[in-house]
Amino acid sequence: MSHNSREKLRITNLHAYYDESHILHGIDLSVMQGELVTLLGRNGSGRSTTLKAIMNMVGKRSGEIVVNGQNTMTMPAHKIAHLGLGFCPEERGIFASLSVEENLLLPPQVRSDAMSLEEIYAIFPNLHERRTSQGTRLSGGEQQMLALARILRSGANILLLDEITEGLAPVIVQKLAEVLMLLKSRGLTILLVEQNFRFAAPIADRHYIMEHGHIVEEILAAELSSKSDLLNTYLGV
Amino acid sequence: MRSRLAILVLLGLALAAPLVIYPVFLAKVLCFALFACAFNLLLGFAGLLSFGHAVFLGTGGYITGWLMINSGLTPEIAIIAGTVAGGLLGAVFGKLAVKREGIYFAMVTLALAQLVFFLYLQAPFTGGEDGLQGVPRGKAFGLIDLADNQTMYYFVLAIFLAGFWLIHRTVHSPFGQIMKAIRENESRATSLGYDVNQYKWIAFIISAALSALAGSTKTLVFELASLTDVHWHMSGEVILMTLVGGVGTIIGPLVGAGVVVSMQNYLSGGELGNYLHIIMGAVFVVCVLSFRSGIVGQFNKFRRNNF
Amino acid sequence: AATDGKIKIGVLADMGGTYADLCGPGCVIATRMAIEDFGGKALGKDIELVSADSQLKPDIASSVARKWVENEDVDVIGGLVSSAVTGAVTQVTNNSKNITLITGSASNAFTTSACSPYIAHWTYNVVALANGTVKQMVNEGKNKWFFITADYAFGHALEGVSMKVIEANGGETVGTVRAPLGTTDFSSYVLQAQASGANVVALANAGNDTVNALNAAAEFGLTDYMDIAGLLVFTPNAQAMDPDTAQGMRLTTGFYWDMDDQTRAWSKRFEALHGAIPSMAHAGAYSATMHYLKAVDAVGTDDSDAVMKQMKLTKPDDFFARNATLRADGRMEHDMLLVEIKKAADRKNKNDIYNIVEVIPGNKAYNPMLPSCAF
Amino acid sequence: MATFLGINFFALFGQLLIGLINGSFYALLSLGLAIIFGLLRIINFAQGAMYMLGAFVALLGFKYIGMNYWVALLIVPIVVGVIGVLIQRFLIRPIANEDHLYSLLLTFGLALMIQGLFTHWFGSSGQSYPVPDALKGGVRLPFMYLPNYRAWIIVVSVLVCFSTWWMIEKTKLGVYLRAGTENPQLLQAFGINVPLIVTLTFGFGVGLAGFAGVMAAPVYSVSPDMGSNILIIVFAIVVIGGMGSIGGAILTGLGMGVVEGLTKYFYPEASATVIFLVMVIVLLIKPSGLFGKNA
Amino acid sequence: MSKTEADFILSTQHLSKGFKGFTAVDDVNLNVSRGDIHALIGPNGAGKTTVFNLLTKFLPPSSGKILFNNQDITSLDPAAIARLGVIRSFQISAVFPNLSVLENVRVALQRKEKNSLHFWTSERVLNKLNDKAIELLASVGLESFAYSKTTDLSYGRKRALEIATTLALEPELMLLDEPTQGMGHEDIDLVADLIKKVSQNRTILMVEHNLHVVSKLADKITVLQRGAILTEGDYATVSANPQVREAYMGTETVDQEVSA
Ligand SMILES: Nc1ncnc2c1ncn2[C@@H]1O[C@H](COP(=O)(O)OP(=O)(O)OP(=O)(O)O)[C@@H](O)[C@H]1O
Ligand SMILES: Nc1ncnc2c1ncn2[C@@H]1O[C@H](COP(=O)(O)OP(=O)(O)OP(=O)(O)O)[C@@H](O)[C@H]1O
Ligand SMILES: [Mg+2]
Ligand SMILES: [Mg+2]
Repeated sequence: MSHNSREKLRITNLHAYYDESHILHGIDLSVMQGELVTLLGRNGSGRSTTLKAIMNMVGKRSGEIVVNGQNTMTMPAHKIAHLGLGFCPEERGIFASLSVEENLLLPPQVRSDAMSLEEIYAIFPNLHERRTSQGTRLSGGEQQMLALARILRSGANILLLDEITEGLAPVIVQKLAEVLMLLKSRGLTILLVEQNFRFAAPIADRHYIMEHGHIVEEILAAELSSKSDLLNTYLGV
Repeated sequence: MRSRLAILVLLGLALAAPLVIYPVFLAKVLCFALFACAFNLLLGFAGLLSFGHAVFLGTGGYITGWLMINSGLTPEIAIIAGTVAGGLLGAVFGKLAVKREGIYFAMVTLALAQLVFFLYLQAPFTGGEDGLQGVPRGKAFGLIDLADNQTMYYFVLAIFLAGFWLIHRTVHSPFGQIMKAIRENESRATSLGYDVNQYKWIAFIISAALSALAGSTKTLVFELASLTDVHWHMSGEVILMTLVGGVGTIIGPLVGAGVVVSMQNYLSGGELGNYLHIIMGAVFVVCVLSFRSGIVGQFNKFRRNNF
Repeated sequence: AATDGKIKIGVLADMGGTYADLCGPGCVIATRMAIEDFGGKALGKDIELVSADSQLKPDIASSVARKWVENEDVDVIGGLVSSAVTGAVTQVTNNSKNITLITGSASNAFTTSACSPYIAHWTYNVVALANGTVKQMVNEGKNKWFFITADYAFGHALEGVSMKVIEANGGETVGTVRAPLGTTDFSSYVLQAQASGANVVALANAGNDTVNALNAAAEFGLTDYMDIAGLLVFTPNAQAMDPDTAQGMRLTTGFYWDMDDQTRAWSKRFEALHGAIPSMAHAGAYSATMHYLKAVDAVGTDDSDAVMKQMKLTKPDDFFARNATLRADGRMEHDMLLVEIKKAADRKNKNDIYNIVEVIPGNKAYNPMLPSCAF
Repeated sequence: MATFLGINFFALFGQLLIGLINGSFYALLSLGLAIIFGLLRIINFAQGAMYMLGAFVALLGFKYIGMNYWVALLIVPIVVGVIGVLIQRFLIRPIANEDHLYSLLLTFGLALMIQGLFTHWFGSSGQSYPVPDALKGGVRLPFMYLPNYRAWIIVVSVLVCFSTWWMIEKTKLGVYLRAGTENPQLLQAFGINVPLIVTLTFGFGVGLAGFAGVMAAPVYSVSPDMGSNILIIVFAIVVIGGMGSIGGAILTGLGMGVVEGLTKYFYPEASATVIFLVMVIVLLIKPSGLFGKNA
Repeated sequence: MSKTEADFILSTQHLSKGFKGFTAVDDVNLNVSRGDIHALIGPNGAGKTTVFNLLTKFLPPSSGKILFNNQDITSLDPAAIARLGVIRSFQISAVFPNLSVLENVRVALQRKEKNSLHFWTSERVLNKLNDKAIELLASVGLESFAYSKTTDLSYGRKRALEIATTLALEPELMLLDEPTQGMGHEDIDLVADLIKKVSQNRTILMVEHNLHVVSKLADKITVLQRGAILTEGDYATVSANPQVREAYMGTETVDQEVSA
């Protein structure tokens, strides 16, 4: 296979399991540099699992995952982040025993061009205000902001974002859309899992639709209107 | 229907066993089986690992032993008194312990039990290191002389069946239903208006009382109550029995008690006594590493897969 | 006990615990030596020997004894160290009418408050210990005593008997402290002894407890201005003590391997099998077993009553039992030895530990018989 | 002068000092336990066995290869720590994802095995280990004779405890440790080698027990059950201090030693139970322990 | 505001909560009318969840009073409040995963039976609750799943089950914290319809960020900001308020086609 240098992430025939349950049944996808791609699908279709599998956080995997041209299947989890991957989990994963600022500073910097604390606080003034308080004392929405801010600060240039608009007030959601556009324009690569189609649609370049652990459809941004029926059947939009 | 039959067969075996096997050994197995079942009520059905259950076994034993020696009561009264005492102690410990969960619960029960261990070591009525020796078995209901080992065995069997039935009933009762729910999702149970700690507390008391019942009976069988029954090694042993047999299964603890007691019996009879702790430790390690569902759990799995 | 015409001896001892060196595997060896010396057969059949570890736990001992006599036709149980264990075992054997040969335990209860027609208490007891060591020291003017006592039957008995001896000889007890069996850190007890104003600290304990207590006493400088009396010291313990601390310490024992040719001869044979010189319990186990087997042979049955009657009729007499008789209460009365621990410089080898100071005749050493126990 | 209001101050101070010495061991042992618990949420039941192992390695090293005390103080914790690393790596890690109660049971089994093996090999009677020459003798204080070695125990324990506490609470490593406790998987996804940290921490905690073992060898007799006797008390101390609280473990360890010493003076009968009594009272008033955060 | 006090099933008076010098809820006077679906909205960190926690006593208020049916419940414990009929649902799926769907509902029904501490009677006495349980399951469209294991249900159905369980307690007042969070579109509508349906004869107070759901369901909306009430009213009033638009809604509008 020829390696395309703009291809930041390529997944081939990925299977993943939790204990005995087989969740992903052969996923194929790829994301180019500067692209924003979404994974859509119903609850339980395996989108979060795909992201976790990339980070080697599931029980067992097979297939191939190539990040920046490097196969990561045999890599231990802690090495993967150093390829420039930043993961924002669905359940946010804020550390209760650390303050907001400690949470922010926790992930080691994997790239030198990381966002500074000032930049982060400018985007999320709530976090600045609450920076000394315990991480999990934040409101639901604030925790969501913190989880995202944390990986922006680490300088990762491939972002795996799982339902980041969940529980956020509409104003913030709008602001997030702007932030993602900004990141994209800076050349970051984003793989986004979203329920909120109205949020994802205008900013994404491509969409993959998942069902029962398979990718059942790939839709380009331009095809959205022509394929809206298809979307409807898969997502019930 | 099949299980009815199985129960009848088992019961028949239990009735015939002392004709072939040394009845005191059988009685010992039953006492420990009851103890393990009581323990399993807490671990398997309430999800609470107590590391201090020996204290209830021992308390039952001491109370019954003391009464038999000093009061002239009939054995069944002395046993009931021991059981009640265990239940009361369980009420006190439970109140303190159920506030915590998981490992914390284990540590708290362990430390509380150790407190009582030292009390018993020093209290005059327990006989300290010597224990209570020469506890008379007496006449059950003033009629049945228990001095004969065979009679004693049937008496123990009756007690065991009663205890076992109570455990079975508790698991399959409205109370048991709530316990299950609490195990599944504690905060949801709270939000439905159940006072979770109260349920755990009651389960703890039942378990403690039944453990004491086992201890009381054991004291009569061996005519002796001693510190061994209160020592934390004994708390470990009952965990081992339950683990070997299968946590959360109804008859697992019974099987586990049979296996562990036989093993001890075999080892302590000869010069292998030395190896007892090594082997028990090894069984623990093996069980935890690769045999977590225990004999009965494994057997059930096998049956499900093959039949 | 069923009289099945076959002799089976059970030795119940501490195979791996604190008292293992005093009466553990060694007691089994000594018993086997007796059986072999006897010819291996009694009543025309091979004599069987079984053994088990009491783990020093009364309940384990009790259930093993019960299994032996009820289910495995064991006729006689020997060994037996730790009074708690012995008490539990005799409860079983007295009931089942099986003979018990107590060789390791010290409590005098087995021939007084807990006496029975089926008990033979062989090697020594607390009374003999007190009448040896304590009496002598009080008479030398060591009149203020402080006790560090093992907190179980044996310790209590030893303490009680010793106090009586102290009082009877004009001394006084200024304090006692009870340490659990198996205590390793005696420092706080030693401090209490120090503050008590006594001039003798009595260690009413045994085995490692004695060794540890002595070490702590030395560490905290107690030995500089107080005498230590080890009330019960077995040879392995005496060997384990730092000679600089222990030298000159007096103690009473029922046997010393290096007393005369007879003791040396047996002890060498024992040492070859066991790897260490015998303690008094080892020698006692041999002597008791031999006496029992001779009685069986004489009466031609394994019936306990008949055998016991015969044992009491004939006088035990061997390298261990000197000027001995088995009294009606089951007490085996024999000469005791008051010995002194040798200085390091005086020792010829590692086994050379005592000087014999005095031989105490049995009737002076032991408690008088109670009428109620004269079976 | 020595007594006032019926209190014999000499005896009292003596017991307090002894209490402090015992407290030093409690502190060392509960520190190790708290570290392991803090990071792995495992109650290491084998901690007592590791303490015993430390004493035995020192003793055997002395007997067979003439290893002296000072060398032992350096080598033995490493040896025991490596054993801990192996235990963590090959026995605990495979069940790390199961309920933590299983690792408690596993270490309980290990403790039984190790203690059983040593009893089998060496018998349960204790053996003595000589006090190093440099620390022989003692100083005569107004109220007691303080052996030099016992004074040394206090100084060294306090030093070791404090530096460990500083390392864990005040460095970036400490932040990783705390975060790793809560969500090791995520921390690893951020690029931190959590399994390594976990294994090393376990080794370190166990090594501390080994260290305490060497420290104890010259004063307590070295026997296979020396660990199991002290372990339960240490558990109670950790519960009192608040499980997982490092500073709490140290302070409570020392404090409980002193409380025990006081009890030995005023009411010796209760000295074995007093720590457990304190535990009950603390649980009634503050279930999360003196220094514990409310769960 | 013509309603008298008696019409308010729940009201708070000067309710405040501070955390170490930070005021999360600031002098809130919230009045919930009987029979309403009342929505609590506001920017992140405004104090909505904290208000819920105060109402159910998962947190003690710093000051102020809580009245339920004109009874002061400020000092009651959480279980007691639940028993009065104030039931809260959790954000994460609150079911008993290894019980059957029917049993899930029965656990809730059982509470009124007063036999829950009976460990000596057979669980067969609970069978008489089955009809009622099935009825409740039917009301949320789950009757055909009655005997399945709960883990096997889809996310949306678990939410429905949770609601059925809550209904079994016959709550007078239901508190829902972001009931549609994390849901796919089809589930959102399902749950929204369900809420509408069960709001018959009872009062619902909910926190929700999904404006579509809010606009569709809420009879009244209270907007919180920085712990204090910014404004109240129906959806049209509130969404027209420029302060609300700036602090919370942004430029978002709810277009009717999507909700169809
Ligand atoms: N830790 C786990 N153990 C076992 N099964 C799991 C685990 N996490 C998820 N699953 C199962 O894997 C399947 C896919 O889950 P996943 O979280 O990837 O779905 P999703 O598409 O992200 O949906 P959601 O909207 O719920 O986040 C589901 O059936 C879920 O039950
Ligand atoms: N226990 C606590 N300690 C300190 N601050 C807290 C605590 N709980 C909440 N807060 C703070 O109080 C404020 C209100 O939090 P709350 O959870 O009520 O917000 P919310 O309105 O529910 O927000 P969201 O919509 O994001 O869930 C937040 O700024 C939060 O950081
Ligand atoms: Mg997901
Ligand atoms: Mg909230």
